[in-house]
Amino acid sequence: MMALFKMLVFPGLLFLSAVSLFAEFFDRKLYARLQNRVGPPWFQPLADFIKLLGKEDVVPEEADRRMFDLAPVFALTAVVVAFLYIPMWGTHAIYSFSGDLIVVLYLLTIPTLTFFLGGWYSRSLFSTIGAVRSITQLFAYEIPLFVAILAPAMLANTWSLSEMAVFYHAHPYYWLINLIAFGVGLVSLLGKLERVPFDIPEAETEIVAGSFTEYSGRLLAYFRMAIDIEAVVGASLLAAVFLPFGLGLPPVIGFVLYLVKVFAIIAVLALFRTVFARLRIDQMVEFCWKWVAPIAFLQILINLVLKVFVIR
Amino acid sequence: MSDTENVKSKLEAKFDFLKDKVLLQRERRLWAEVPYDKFMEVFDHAVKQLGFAFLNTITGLDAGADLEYIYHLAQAEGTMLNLKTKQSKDKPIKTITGYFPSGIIYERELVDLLGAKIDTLPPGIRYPLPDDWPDNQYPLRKDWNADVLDKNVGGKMEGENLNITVGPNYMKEPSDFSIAHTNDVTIPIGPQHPALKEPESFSVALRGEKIAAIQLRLGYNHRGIEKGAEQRSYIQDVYLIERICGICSHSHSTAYVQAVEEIAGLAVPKRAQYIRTIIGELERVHSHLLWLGVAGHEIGFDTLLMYSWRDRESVMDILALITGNRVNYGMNLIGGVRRDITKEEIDQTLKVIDKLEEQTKYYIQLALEEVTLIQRLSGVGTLTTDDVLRLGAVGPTARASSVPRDVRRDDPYAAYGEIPFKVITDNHNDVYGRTIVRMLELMEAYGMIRFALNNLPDGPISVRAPRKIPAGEAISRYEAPRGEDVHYVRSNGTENPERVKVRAPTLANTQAVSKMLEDRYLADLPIVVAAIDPCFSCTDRSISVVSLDNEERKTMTWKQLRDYSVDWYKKQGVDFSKMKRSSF
Amino acid sequence: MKKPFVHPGKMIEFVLQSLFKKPATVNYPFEKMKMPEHFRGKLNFMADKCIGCMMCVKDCPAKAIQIKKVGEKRFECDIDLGKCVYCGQCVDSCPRKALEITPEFELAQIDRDKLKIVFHAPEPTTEPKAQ
Amino acid sequence: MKVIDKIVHWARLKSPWILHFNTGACNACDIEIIAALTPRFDIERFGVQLKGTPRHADILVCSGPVTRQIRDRLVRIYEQMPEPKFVVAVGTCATSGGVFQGLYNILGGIDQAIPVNAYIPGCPASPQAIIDGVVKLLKKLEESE
Repeated sequence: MMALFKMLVFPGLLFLSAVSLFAEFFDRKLYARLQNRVGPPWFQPLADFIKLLGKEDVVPEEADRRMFDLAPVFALTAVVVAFLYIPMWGTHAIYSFSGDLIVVLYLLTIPTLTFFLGGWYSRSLFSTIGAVRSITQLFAYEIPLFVAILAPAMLANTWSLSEMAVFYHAHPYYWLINLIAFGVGLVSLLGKLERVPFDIPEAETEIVAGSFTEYSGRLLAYFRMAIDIEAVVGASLLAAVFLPFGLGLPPVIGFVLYLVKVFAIIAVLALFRTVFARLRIDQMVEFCWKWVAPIAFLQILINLVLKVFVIR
Repeated sequence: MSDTENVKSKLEAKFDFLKDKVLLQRERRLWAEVPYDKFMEVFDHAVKQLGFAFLNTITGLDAGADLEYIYHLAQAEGTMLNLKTKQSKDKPIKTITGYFPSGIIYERELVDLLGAKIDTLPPGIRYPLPDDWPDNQYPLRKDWNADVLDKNVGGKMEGENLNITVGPNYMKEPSDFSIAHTNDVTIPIGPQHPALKEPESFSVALRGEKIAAIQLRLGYNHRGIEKGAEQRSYIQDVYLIERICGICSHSHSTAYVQAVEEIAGLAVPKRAQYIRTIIGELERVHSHLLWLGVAGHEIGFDTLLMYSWRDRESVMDILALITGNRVNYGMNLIGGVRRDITKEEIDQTLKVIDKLEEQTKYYIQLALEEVTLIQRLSGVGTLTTDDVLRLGAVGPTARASSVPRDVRRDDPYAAYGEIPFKVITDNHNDVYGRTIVRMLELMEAYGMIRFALNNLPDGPISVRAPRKIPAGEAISRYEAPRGEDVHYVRSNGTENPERVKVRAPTLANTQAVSKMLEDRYLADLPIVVAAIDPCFSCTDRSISVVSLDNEERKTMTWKQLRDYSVDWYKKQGVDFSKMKRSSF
Repeated sequence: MKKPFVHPGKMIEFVLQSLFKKPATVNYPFEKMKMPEHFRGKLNFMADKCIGCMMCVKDCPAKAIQIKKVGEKRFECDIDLGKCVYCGQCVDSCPRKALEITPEFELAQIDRDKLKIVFHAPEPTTEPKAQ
Repeated sequence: MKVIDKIVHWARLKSPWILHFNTGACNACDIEIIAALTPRFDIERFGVQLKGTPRHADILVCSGPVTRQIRDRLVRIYEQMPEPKFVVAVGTCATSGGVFQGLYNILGGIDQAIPVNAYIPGCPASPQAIIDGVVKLLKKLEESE
């Protein structure tokens, strides 16, 4: 019973949805304020979500009905499941096992794949181009992200997020070593969430709304929710991996600290999307492979050296 | 002897039948009527020997049994030669696209609106009339009546499943999109598309992310203003023509009233001239700030849109304060302006200008330094100086390719002869250069507004204009924010004009778009199109096709057309047979 | 081409300043906005001044104004706000200043017919116009 | 069930996403619509977002008289929008054809092609007037329930 509560209510689905909707509001409000305007009211993401649930679902005739319907549900499921393995406060996630880090990374790749599938099976031109761009972009940011997360895991000598938390709790200040990888993680997360400057797959002025062009109503609501949750889960992952400090605090303060970390990361992402122009797909891929990936490997090198000569 | 007189005497010396027939209307305006059998000779001489290297437009008129054509040619120094000729309605005239590739749209317009027959017009899609326009109906003919049209018929549906088709077969009409290779994906951009604030339709054949071919269908905004202007009085026309375009409304109405004033011989008071100039420059400020924001939006930089439009609001406030409306100011009147500028308004304007100048300096800094901005603008949409001269681009598009074409200096109107300013040029040849040109023009405009406000002459703001304008004709040029705007007006002594012809700057610039997009990415399309600051409501025409790849055209008719166009482009120095298929 | 000096995130400083400033947004429609005094909005017709010369009808570019004679020197005016382009030409054309332009701009309607407004002529019982 | 309906209705009023379509306008109304999105007026305060595709939109904001060439596109875009959907005609041209009435390529106001829920006259309708029109439409919807 408790497990079910944990999974569905707190800190599972319901809590996660609420935080995600608030995170979307936070992001949009901050974006608006950075642009010197007022921005949406606090309930805006919720209103958008409910409104979309209440709207007509239009499925294009040419679309593959089953894949078209399933893609958003897959996306939503994957991100919610991923959340269960991330420790929020303290050192333990709801579930954990010795390889959960890899599973989480894998689950976080699924939304991008569903964007591709959803776009591809819409059989619309803009959706198809958006879908192909999603996948192209995936290859650019995913490897740097994996490598960046590999670095702290190597240091902690484990593939489990919870065990990593234990390690960094035992060795405070070690997380400072991984700051370079944290930067790489932030950039990769921008790509994962398809935000400016990496919002190429849904570049409005080029391909309308990319993969989501044909989605409407309920299915669009699921997709939007999945992206919101992905943002929170991604930020939580970065917070857990790269900012593991203050883990021994009492639950309530620890929880607040966790939220502060997550929203700080979301704020940085919002700042990024305010001050940059969208790159082209070729520029994006070039940037990721020329700069981001080598920097991530540099971090690995540093950690290897430290591990061999200093930490043991 | 002035330059204009020089041209006149040269022309009269060369051709006997033009002896004492070249009319010098005023400084920089020459008119000559040539019988059609001699026309090409005179045209050739004017273009090749006398340096009339820019075709402003071609005006067509219905003259009973004949059609009258007026070719408006311009020299870099500002002199305009208007060559008139007449040809019977059922006899063809020769195309001049060999001299001016950009002339193709003006000729298409003659074909559609007047039923002119043009000898071997290069292939392309129709403009500016709808696809389902009935045959043999030419709206600009005097005996034509709109009653023949079915009130409830719109354009035909082209591409039934706009958003839900894959494959190159979408473009069923107006012309088969057969330039594209069969493996390409053809995507429609427009008429409703987030990158376009106005309806026009691009069909873009994509190979991977690269643009293989592009075709543009305009005319979604074609309303028939030129015909409407003939049916209304001069007073009503001021408001109708103002609404050709909401962004450069003052440009159009000023160009129009200037032409009418020239025919009527009205001496517009100095103060009115200055006020027109001030409004014109304020309009340039609002238009360039608007452009900066739109350009930012096209490359996903919405913050730039938000900030530049926030600052633009202060110009809008000033315009609303002075003219009484935010857009479509209604400031012009035949014979002057409708409202005076008061002392308080001057003070307030000066204050706003100072503030905007600060802000613009920041934007210039930003454009010079922000790395993602430079990445997206630099090297994109390249148009060399030669291309500009060949395709007849105008305004900031031309000036960013080192072509100092600016009517305000070359052919001053209103108070521009008395206000000091620099013509801004840049040698980047790309979208980045166009951004710099516009930003620096903003700085110039602030200076001009300040000068005009501080030196505003006293006196009346208008003279009384008659309702009936005496018979005559005039052509008026105006440097709109987007480039040169040309209005030709002919009057016949009644309350309604005989003919009003408008050549909007975007029409001249659309010619360059296909060229700029050659071998670029799809992602560059929005910004390249935005970079000419398009105003298709001004234009409502359609343009030609430039293709990178024309192998494997199968049908015979197309083969014919192809051979023709290959030859035709060869003459322009483009040889398709030597071009390689671009690969991604 | 010379590569310009680059500065990624040039705008960061500028946008962060905005966080501590009041937004540029006005609180319309909760607070009414004042348009400039001479803003061209809804037309107003003063029936007692009209002489029925029809100059306004003649010059209107949008056929938005109609003047009807309803009695001896009494004129009624129909203005279709859905056709009016708010140019103010009728005001300029009117020799007796019977038309004026007001800064009222909140003219939106759900019902198209409500945009057609009629200015009735003064009742004939009122004392015939002085002068 | 009643409560759910009420919640959905509330959400609908708070989240009107718009699609802007120019049916042959002179651009003046179009730039005023964009101006309504920018900091001075910022209609995101009311939850309005400008969307690029008809599938995402609730309100079709049209500007301009309907030209012959654009008419069928307008109808098709209207049909692509999911229910419930509303149409706002911005500007005098969209209301009646305005200054362009009687030109040969003009069919008249938006209501010549598709049903219109609110009219915002003005040439162009200023951003304030557009906000006023949208608010009036939302009020009307609020009452209709």
